[in-house]
Amino acid sequence: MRPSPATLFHESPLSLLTRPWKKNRDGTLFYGVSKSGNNRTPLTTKQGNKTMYKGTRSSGIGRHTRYGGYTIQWDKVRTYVTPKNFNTELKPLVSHNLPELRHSFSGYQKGALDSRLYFEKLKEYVKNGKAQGEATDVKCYVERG
Amino acid sequence: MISARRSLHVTARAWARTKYTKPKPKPKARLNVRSPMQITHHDNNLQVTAPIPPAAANITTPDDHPLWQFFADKKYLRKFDELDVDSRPWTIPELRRKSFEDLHSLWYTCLKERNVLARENHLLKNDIGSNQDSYETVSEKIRTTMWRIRHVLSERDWAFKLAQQEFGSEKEVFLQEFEAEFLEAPTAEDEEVFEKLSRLQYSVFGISEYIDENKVDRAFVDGMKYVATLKLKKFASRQKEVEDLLQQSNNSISDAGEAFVLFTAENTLESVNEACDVIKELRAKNSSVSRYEELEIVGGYVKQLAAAQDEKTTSA
Amino acid sequence: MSGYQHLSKAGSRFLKQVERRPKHLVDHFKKFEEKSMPSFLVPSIPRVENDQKFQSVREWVFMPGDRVVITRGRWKGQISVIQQHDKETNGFILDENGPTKTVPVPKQFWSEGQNSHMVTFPIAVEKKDLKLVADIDDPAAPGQTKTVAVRDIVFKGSYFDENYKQRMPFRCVSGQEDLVIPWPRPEPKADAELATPAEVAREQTFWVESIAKNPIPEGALLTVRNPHSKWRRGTLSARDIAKLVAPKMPLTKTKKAYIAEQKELAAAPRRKLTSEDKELIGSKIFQHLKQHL
Amino acid sequence: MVAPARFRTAQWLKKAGFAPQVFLFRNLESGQVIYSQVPVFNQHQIDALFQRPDWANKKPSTRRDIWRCMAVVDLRSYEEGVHVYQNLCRLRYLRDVTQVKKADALRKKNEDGHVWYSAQYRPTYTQEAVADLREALSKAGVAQGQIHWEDRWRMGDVEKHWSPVLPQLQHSVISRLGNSAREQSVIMRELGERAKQEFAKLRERENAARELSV
Repeated sequence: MRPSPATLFHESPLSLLTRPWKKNRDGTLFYGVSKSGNNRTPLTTKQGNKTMYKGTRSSGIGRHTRYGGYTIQWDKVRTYVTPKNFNTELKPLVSHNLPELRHSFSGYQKGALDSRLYFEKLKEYVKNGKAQGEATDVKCYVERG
Repeated sequence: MISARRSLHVTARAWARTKYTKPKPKPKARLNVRSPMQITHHDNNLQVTAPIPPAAANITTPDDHPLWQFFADKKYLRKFDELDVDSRPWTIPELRRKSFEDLHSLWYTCLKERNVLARENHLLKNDIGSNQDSYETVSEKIRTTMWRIRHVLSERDWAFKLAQQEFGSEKEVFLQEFEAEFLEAPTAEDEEVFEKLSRLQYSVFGISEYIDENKVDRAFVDGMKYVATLKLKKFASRQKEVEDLLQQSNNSISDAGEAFVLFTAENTLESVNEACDVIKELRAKNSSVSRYEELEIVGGYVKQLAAAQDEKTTSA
Repeated sequence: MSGYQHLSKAGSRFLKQVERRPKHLVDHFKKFEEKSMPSFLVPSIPRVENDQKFQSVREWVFMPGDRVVITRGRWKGQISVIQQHDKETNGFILDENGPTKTVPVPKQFWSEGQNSHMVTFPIAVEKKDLKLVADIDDPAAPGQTKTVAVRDIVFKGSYFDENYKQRMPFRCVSGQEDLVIPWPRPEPKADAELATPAEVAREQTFWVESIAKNPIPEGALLTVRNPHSKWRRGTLSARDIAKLVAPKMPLTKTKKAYIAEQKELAAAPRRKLTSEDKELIGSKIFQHLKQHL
Repeated sequence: MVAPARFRTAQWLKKAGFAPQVFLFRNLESGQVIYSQVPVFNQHQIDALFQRPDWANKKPSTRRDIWRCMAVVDLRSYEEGVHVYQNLCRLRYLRDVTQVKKADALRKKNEDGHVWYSAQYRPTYTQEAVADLREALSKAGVAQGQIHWEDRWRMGDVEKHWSPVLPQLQHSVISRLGNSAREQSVIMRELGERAKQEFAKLRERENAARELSV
């Protein structure tokens, strides 16, 4: 009997398919790297000793009373204020067909926080009112900040 | 210990009974027997039957149900090719051009979309058990938009605060420049120029065009005086009486009452003239507002004016 | 199968540690990965680490849509068009004229309509094995073009490209730098679902209106910025500084006396060298030299 | 209102001012169901209705926040109400004690062969209660009546399960406007008042009919 050629042994479809020899418990092939994990994870709320407190960042909106009651202090409760005139035209992302706008602050040392720039803009506003800026043009890609 | 009395009571009878003693006759059946209180009884042919499952078909979900906001196009799970992978997050310069209201709306739109994506991602990871990150990538992009919104708002606030600190020294120059331009403008441009003035009074003194939005403070009163003086100066060249008044009052209005009259006068020659007459009357009566009571008195005037305007609009 | 890993960051520190493999073990892991990975998942060219992945156009050099010629291997001389970038391996995936491989795929990974274990995939080609193909004017026959392969490419300057909507460098032929090969035009795509239309995105709705009133409502600021953040340090007033700086120690008696003495010395008038003194010194030196020489 | 600690007769219910109704409460945590003659319940009923507690069918607590009214059955007389209540209790006894195997065979199982559950919740108990209600009503010979369900979902497919057996029975849904969980007692009292009025009307009509015939 002739032995199968050693060079082709690893190339046969069957051996290629069953190449990883580690298997899961149910016999299916295991394609991962390692089967062991680690347990060194952060503590959960249930672990630790009696002094360990790990909240869910969700409580603390009032005080416990005697006899087990709870008074809610409404100024501590989260409130979500929605805009009065909701602009539904704005979507979370911007069209990829629009060049990313850049602001240049040449001449203004502190960039967007520069006070001279602020006065300049204020003057422009007093002069022109609510006039659309340069970058309202879709093709513009650099504008004074 | 059994008490003697009781034991005697029981034992005396026991001893008295022999097997020959006759039992008592049964009592006769009573005629006025009360019918039983409880007459029903459970049936005896009861069967254990199969449970009846609840039917989802009984429920129709309205199209405007609030929970639909957690779904994209009312789909359980969008496919990967239905996801938006091309679009990019908003850039900071683009957001700088948007008003607070717009940014606020955009924030909520982002939040809603991230809720949808988080739901889908959870289903994918937890229910289907996949390790694809497609939903998370889009969500991260939206998150970028969200932090940029916060960045822009914070930056806007800092810019305002820093500028406000430095404005003290700049204010004079700013106002002088404006005054020169304001007085030079020809009569034909009156309307335009007075619009500029109303923008200036908001930008420097914070006086809103709508009288009821204002809070009367030092800046308000100062602004009012400045505007009143400017108005007088503007019309001084056109009418002798106005010029006289301007010269009498030493080129600036310093009394809050007079300033209020001029400030509320319309931007025409006639109404300014009328205001001048009123001021002259006031001066003749020698009634002036003390500097210490300015704020309260002007506050009262503003309230009255707002109430009057309110009445006008409601009656109209 | 149910996972909650995406909801919590528990254990993420250790996962990061696992990803940050020690240098001496990188090769070992790679070998093991190759061994355990089924052949249909093994890329034809090695994967690259995250920090070595190409980011910019200058690194990629060829963009999808470029015609290239393969210069090495079985497909040498084949001209084909780039379909897409393979970001995992920094490679280029070419169209049907490019290299392919046929590998067996286990049934659990089959796609719909597949009825054989053997599947043909296009494989990625490295940048160094490709040369750009361009049509240039033929100097021999004016008015006609000829197709050439460009050996080397250099980038010079930049311009705003309308097609890519960004600044792109000029792609020039090395050695003949006035010859610019234009970037291929990417296929235009309509706006997707989450995209704000360009006009709406660019509409200006904010102006600096006032220096007396804050453009942001006070209630909103708390959600923008945490005033009690531990990273936010207040500014120190002169009083605070005085409190924080240690006071100067009083001087001892000796030191005081020394300082007074020094002052006195400094205040005393300096002796000037008069001509008599010079004479005296000169004569002394003369005497000395006279004795010794 | 305090729940009576023992079985109450039709006369007692009438005298005490209750309507001819039967009440079903379900447990939000476990899905178990309590039957009651009055709009409240207490430990006595729990003891009576859960005679064979085990790990899958624990004896529930009387915590008020985890019990919600599942259905209210309006009947035409107090005797009918008591009869239906007795039937319901008997059916529960059959399921738990005498015909355990038969009842268990009808339940949906998980891969381990236990009653299907998710955390503490076993939906089969509530579904069994719905089936028992149908059985109790049909065997008690209740032709007409009305069931007020907490929602449409719970009653199941009416065409398939209810109409063939009890064609004249009416189904309605308790209004869920506002905070129906908090206002539950008020809602149930209103239902009771309405049922009592209906009952009074019915009696009047019957009396009128009798007089006419006389």
